[in-house]
Amino acid sequence: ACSSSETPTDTKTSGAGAAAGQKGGDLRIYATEPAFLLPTAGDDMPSINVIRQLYRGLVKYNAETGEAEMDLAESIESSDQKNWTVKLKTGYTFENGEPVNADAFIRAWNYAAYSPNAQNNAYFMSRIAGIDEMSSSDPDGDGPKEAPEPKAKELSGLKKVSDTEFTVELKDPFAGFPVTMGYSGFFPMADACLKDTKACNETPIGNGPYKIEGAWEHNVGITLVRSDTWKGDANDAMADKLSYRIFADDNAGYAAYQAGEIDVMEAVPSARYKEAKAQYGDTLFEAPGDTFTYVGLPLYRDEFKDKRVRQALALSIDRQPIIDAVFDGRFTAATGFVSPTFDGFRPDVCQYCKADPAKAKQLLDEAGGWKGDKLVLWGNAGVGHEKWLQAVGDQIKAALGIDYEIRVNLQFPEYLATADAKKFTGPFRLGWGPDYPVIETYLKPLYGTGGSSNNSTYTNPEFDKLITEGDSAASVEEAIAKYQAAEDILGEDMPVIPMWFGKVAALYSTNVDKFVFNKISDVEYGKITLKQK
Amino acid sequence: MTTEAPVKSPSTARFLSQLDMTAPPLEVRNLHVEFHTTSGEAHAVNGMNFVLSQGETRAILGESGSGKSVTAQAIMGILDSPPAKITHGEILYRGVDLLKLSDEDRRRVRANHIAMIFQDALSALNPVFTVGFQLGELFRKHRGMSRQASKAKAIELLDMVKIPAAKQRVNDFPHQFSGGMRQRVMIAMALALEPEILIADEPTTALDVTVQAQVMGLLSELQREHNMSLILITHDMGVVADVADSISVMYAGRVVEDAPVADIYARPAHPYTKALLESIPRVDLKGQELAVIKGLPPVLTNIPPGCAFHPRCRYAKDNCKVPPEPPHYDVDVNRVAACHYWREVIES
Amino acid sequence: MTDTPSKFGEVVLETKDLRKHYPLTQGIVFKKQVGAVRAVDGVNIQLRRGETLGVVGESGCGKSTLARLLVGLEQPTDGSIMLKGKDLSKVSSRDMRSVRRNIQMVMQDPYTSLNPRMTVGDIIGEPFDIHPEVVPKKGRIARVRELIDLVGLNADHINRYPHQFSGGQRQRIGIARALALNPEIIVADEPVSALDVSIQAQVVNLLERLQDEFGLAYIFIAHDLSVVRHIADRVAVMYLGKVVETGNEDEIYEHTTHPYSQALLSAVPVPDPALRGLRDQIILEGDVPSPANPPSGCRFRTRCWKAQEICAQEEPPLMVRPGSEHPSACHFAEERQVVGAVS
Amino acid sequence: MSDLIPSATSDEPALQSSSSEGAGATGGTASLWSDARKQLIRNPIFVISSLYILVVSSMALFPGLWTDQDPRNCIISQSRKPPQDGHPFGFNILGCDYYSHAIYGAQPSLSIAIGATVGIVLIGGTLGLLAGFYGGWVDTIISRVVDIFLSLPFLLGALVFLTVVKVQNILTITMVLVILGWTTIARVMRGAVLSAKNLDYVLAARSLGAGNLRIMLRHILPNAIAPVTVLATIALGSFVAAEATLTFLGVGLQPPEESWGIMITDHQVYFLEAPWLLIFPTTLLIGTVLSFILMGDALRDALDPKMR
Amino acid sequence: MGRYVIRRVLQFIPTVLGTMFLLHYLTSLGIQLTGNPVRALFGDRTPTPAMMAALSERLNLNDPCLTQTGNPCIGLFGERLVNIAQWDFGISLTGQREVTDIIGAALPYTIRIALIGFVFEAFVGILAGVLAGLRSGGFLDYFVKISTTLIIAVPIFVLGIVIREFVAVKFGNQLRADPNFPEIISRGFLAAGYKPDYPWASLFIPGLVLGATSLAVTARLTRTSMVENVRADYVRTARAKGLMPRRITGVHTLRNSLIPVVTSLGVDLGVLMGGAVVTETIFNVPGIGRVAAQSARTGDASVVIGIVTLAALIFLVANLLVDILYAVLDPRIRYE
Ligand SMILES: Nc1ncnc2c1ncn2[C@@H]1O[C@H](COP(=O)(O)OP(=O)(O)OP(=O)(O)O)[C@@H](O)[C@H]1O
Ligand SMILES: Nc1ncnc2c1ncn2[C@@H]1O[C@H](COP(=O)(O)OP(=O)(O)OP(=O)(O)O)[C@@H](O)[C@H]1O
Ligand SMILES: [Mg+2]
Ligand SMILES: [Mg+2]
Repeated sequence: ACSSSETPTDTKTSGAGAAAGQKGGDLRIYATEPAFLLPTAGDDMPSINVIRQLYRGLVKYNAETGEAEMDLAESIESSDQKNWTVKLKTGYTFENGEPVNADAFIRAWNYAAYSPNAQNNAYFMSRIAGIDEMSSSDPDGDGPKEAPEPKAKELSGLKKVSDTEFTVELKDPFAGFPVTMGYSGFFPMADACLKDTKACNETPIGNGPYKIEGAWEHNVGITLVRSDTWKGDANDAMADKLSYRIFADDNAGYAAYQAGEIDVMEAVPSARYKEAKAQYGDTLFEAPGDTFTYVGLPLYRDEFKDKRVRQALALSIDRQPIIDAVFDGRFTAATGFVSPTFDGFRPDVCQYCKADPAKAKQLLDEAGGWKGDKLVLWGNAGVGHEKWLQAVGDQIKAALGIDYEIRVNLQFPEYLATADAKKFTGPFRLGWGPDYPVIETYLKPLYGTGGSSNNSTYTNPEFDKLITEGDSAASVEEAIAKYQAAEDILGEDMPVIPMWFGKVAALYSTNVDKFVFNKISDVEYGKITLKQK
Repeated sequence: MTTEAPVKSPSTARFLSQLDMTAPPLEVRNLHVEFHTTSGEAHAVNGMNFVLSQGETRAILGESGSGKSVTAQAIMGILDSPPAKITHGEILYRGVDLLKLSDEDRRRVRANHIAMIFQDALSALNPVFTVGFQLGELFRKHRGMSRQASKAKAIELLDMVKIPAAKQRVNDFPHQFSGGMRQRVMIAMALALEPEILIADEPTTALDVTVQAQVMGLLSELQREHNMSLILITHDMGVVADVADSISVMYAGRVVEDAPVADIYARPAHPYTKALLESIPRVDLKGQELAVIKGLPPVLTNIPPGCAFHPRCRYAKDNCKVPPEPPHYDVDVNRVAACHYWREVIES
Repeated sequence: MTDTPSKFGEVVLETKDLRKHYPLTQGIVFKKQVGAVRAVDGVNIQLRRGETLGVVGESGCGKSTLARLLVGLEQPTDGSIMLKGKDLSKVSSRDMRSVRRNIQMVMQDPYTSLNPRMTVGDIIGEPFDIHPEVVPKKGRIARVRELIDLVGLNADHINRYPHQFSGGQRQRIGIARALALNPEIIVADEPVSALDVSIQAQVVNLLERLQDEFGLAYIFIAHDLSVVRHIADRVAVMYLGKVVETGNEDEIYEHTTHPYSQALLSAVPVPDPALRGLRDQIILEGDVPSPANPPSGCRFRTRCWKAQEICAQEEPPLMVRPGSEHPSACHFAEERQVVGAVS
Repeated sequence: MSDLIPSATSDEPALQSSSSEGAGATGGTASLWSDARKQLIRNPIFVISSLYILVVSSMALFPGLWTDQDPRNCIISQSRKPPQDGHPFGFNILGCDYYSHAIYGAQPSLSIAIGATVGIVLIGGTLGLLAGFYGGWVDTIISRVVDIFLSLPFLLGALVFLTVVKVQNILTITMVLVILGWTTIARVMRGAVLSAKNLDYVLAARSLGAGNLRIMLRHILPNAIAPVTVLATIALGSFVAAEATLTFLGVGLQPPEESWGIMITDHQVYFLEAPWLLIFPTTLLIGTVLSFILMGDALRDALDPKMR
Repeated sequence: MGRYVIRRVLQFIPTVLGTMFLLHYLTSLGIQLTGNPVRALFGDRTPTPAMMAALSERLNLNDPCLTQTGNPCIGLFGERLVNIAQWDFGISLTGQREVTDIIGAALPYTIRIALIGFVFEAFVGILAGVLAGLRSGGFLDYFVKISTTLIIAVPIFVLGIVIREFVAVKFGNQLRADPNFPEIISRGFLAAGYKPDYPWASLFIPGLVLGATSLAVTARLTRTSMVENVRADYVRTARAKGLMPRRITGVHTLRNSLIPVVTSLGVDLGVLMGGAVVTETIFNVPGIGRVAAQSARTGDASVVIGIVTLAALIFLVANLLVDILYAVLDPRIRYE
């Protein structure tokens, strides 16, 4: 999940075709400062955008269809969806000459999972058996006692078979396992890299189509040049050079684009969208996205316990005018709980996700009317949520006659702490981005009992059961059917009010010959070709 | 002091050729100066007249605000204008009207021909430059001397005004000198280019009597040595009595009495002069009650019509209260008084 | 000072060996005293009822410091001030206020000594705010008007601000303020030196008139020896924090014995051109030494034409010496007529 | 306060010298305020800026006088419509009437500015007065504290304070402005008091037996107030601008509060598409800041005899 | 003079300690009031306690005093001082880099932009001030007065954005369309923000924006100071000495008028270094101001504290130097 304090904006969709253009040129890319360039640590979009060019993993996503394809893996197979065997292609090396073998993956995953290493992507290892022994918690919270050393330093679920083969044992069956392997958190790492992660973070030792030139110039830029050790698809490195220029403010980035200093800007500042569309319509790439914005409902509060109240609230909101007014139409109004770009998406799952004030009023009356005080709408501070929340509040007030107020004074850290502590007193805005291209990524963490981001505290045994069945289904198709059944339950229970999904709006310059967008893994910078002079 | 060959530009030469060395060094005729203020035009000088002859010491005497300094600055050509404006009159230096000269010529007259000493030497010296720099500057800018030569000159000047250890002190800043020494530095600066005329604007008012005696002694000594004409501006009748040859008494921007020094003290011809003399206590006499000039000096934006002194005058009659102001009556040779009733005054 | 019988009343103010040293400190964290400016260094004076004591001396000799000590603006470093027989250092702070009422001050500069934000009435009435016991609240305005009238101003001007008055008028306001508490003593620190000659006489006359009317005693500080001669009954000549000669007006001006006093008097210009070049002028060399580092022995010796070895070693006490009738602090005190003397 | 109040701090030498002048030396001083008043009403700049401020203050105090629309009454379909009949400033993003927004926006902006100014004058004034009056260790301590607060760069300091308190409302922003702004007043006040405390009339009051309190309140304060007034006026303007800048940095007022700062920040990105959304609040804001600064300038000129 | 310098340096120590304590206390209080900032790193995914603990330890956020609201955390402050004395300002929350590295990388940019702003401010400001001061009440005086007031009145971010969009982008694009136009101007000086290819030229406009406010202040201060000095007695003396008007202005008046200006410029250099928050954000200059603003928003306490400490230090040092400079320029102080 990419945690975003911003209004979820854009991300992925399939891009243009893959007909090979000409190689060469310097592709100048708008970027924001990555947190890390270590695959095990970088979990934010800016980091991943760079890591994907420096490193490659077992699986990649097809640039056109988004489908998972083997990359460094020869095959990933399982009979029970619990024990997986990974076979590797040979001949791949890291930049320093080390081979990309089973050890390269095992050592990276162990490093990520070991809690004292405090790697952000530890979370992704949590399906692998033995993860619980890799972490230990402080017995007295923040108290004086230090947390003891975890029991194990290696995941018991990872077994090397040979240099080109290893096995993975999961805690619970999960049919989507191979598909998730395209995520950058699962990329391999060189031994030299782990020996000095600090240095490796600054000058990564990758195994991908590009390598770093010089070192990471923090807050200024990162320059990648084509790697000569890359044995994979030669078309993965079309431009000679990828120059990421780091911006702190997207308006500044947009100005640089306008001044012709940038070739690709993957996210147009939302307020400049209309202007950009008018001015650069020809080089504006648009596609549906997968970031999800919702208004969570605090089910731990009495006034939200009745599902008719929740349905009524959802029915009072008319999304499209808000999207048009506040976001220049840059979102797709949500009609369900999973992204339209995903396999298994169905339109109109949520029958309460369209405006019907009359029905809303009726449902509320049936539920015995509104029992709370003023409706408090929560949002985190400083990023403009108040605007659309105000519109939402106005619509609820108009439909149901419930007066509202807006609380948008908490900065994101504290806002999240409030969420963790279940202290929201009314509907709260939150966003969600998928971790892997399986619709489960939108369901279990958000609505599963005890889910990592189940801020509404929704719990429904039937929903949980369907998810578990889906996880251990024999095929992805079967799994999707189960997940869809679970989504239907949400459509009735309405633990949250889905608002909208992002839309990708990426700008590229007239220097760009072919722009390539991958609906799963975002802009394929390596595959973009430049007009040759 | 030896003078190096002055750098003479053609225009300087032209200016020098205009001078009439037989004319008196300085003559001021019917000078009028106004200040533009928020409350109207202040008539600071209203028809100032006097003649300064060769080697003479002329005292200009008057109360605070009577226009003494303004007159001096007008002669030097250093009035701030705006707000000041010379509306009338002539200032003749050796027969040449300074007011008609070009700025450049006017500038050359300063320090070279006419120099000036100010009352408050501490603020009149630039606090951030050494005394040597400020003295030497004159030689460098007017005589084109080198830094070193001008410094030697500066030391010579400090010696001349009897500043001990001149060699060392030439590198000191003004604030490191005592009041008397500062005033002597000012004198040195004024005399540096050997001007013909020196204007001293209350040179000793800020000093103690013992120091005043030193400075006045030095000043008259140097005046004699250099055969300068001196305009001594003061309000101290004692100092004047000691050094002046003739006196112009000013009241409200106008000379009310102009006479040789002995005559004025013995037989004042203007009621203002007379009252002034009666109102000062004397150290050599244990006097009775002091005479008082009633009332206040006039406000310069609103000078009484007729004789400006009439509201305070015990001789005033009706004709004093209406324009025109009393003319300068010839009381004696070299002696004038601007009072209709000067005879009564002189006799009482 | 000798207790010669006097036409004046009893002694109202007396100082005994009064000293004020301003410490000179050095050091960065811990300041240590490295010396002192001996602004007033052992001054003994006496003032009788109805008498005027003139204090003269060059700039920096400690006249103002003495004045400030007398009115309690500064605490003496040493020595004592006896006000009507009471030692001020021993008076309890509660009594101090009422004792202090007896001695008031007139400042030098009439332009800065009046608060520009207060009306004349407020300024003259302020003493009553501070000492409410003097005049009952009801009577105050009347009393203020009375005072204004007394110093020769128009009582209708009570609500005007100081800037609406001329220098001389302002000085009268200052005098009225000093008179408000009915003091017996007024310390006037150069009350006329900021005034024009024509105005100066008005104020001097006023002070004399008030003295006659109320039997006030004045300490009259000035550097203009002519004014002092005019107004003072007795004169103290100060040099570098010390009184070098004291006596009545005639003794000091006509029979001065201390070389410094002689030089000082001779330097005063006399407004009479007839005397030009005839007066016996003594021109002193050099400047006044720093009070932080006064010369040993006699402080005047560095500028004195009579100085001998003894002057450097022994400080001459202020006492009556043979051949003269008034005290003088010179080993070689000798009468010499300088004022009006025609040599 | 790097970007914002340097006008105040750096002009200080001039101010201080004016204060010593104002408090003493010249005879003209006395008439300081009355002369100043005379000069001010004849100064067109002063008159115009006061009128402007009067207008803006009336918006803040009585918004009802200027508009009868509720700024919170929005029709989302009107989003970003240009100025038109009945809606002279057009509509904002949410389709709210922008004119009434601008009117109601005056209040938070001015409340913060006035509150902060009162705060700095009270705190800075008091501490400056104490430091200047008592001298010695009181002065040492206060001066060091002033140094400490002065060394915090204004915007960075505000960022730190506001991210610490987390709550960004009129009160906290005012407080932060006070915390970072009081030092300038304290310094000027201290300077003014130092030059006032040894003036003759203060000594005169002392010799009459006046106590410290009386001397401070009746004699020193009224004469030290002129430079403080000038500085406070200028600071007032700077604070109006500071509120907007803090909002731009994301630590300013939070909606649904409506301040000019919020209006400018929210709409700066639309300035090509819907320029009026930026122009109206910016003009109002700049006008206010300008008026206060010009007013302070005029006051300074009027109160400082040397500037005439 | 030497004594004076030593005294100023000694006075400097408590101020620095006080400033650092103030910052320390503020950030501690921030954590005490709003909880462990590590939590925010995980966004909408709740981290496991083990992860939280591991990160908190690494970031030195596990001191128990940070959970007691109001506790000044003296112990932690002591540790911090010891660390700072060893040039260790801790590590950042996001990215976990050494704060000293972050500052070290960012500082050169800030120094550059501050220098540009400073030179601009000093030259143009003084020139405008002198011209206005010489003819006080004249047209130029009014012009300088109005334009400087306007600059001060416009919030710097509005100014910055307008200049970026209209000068750098709109106007720049026109120039860039012309291939014959020198690139250093069209792509360097008129870049839309900091551009690594033109490390100095592209900082020119940001520098001007940064220096604008100070420029206005400098111009006004110079003017005031000039107006005061053109009527000074010693200027009158210089005139009486028959000096050329140019020398009277250039040497006698200016030298004295510049004393307060030079000292205020010195302080400005410190202010500029710490005041680049807005300008750096708008023009994407990777200097300490931009980093600080970003870090403050993410609650990255050690970075903010490091930068603000640095800015405060620079400011204090600038002040110290200014005081000494003042003594050098004004002999009346030097010989006290
Ligand atoms: N710059 C000025 N602006 C307005 N009025 C001025 C200015 N300079 C001088 N005056 C006025 O001109 C009048 C004469 O001043 P001047 O300095 O000549 O007096 P003075 O006789 O030298 O007095 P003093 O004995 O006090 O030096 C005074 O009333 C003064 O107020
Ligand atoms: N507060 C002070 N601290 C240190 N030294 C002081 C202080 N006040 C006065 N002095 C010094 O004490 C000496 C005497 O000063 P005082 O003001 O009494 O002289 P004065 O005789 O009144 O001189 P003037 O005629 O100039 O008024 C001077 O050297 C002065 O510098
Ligand atoms: Mg004069
Ligand atoms: Mg004195």
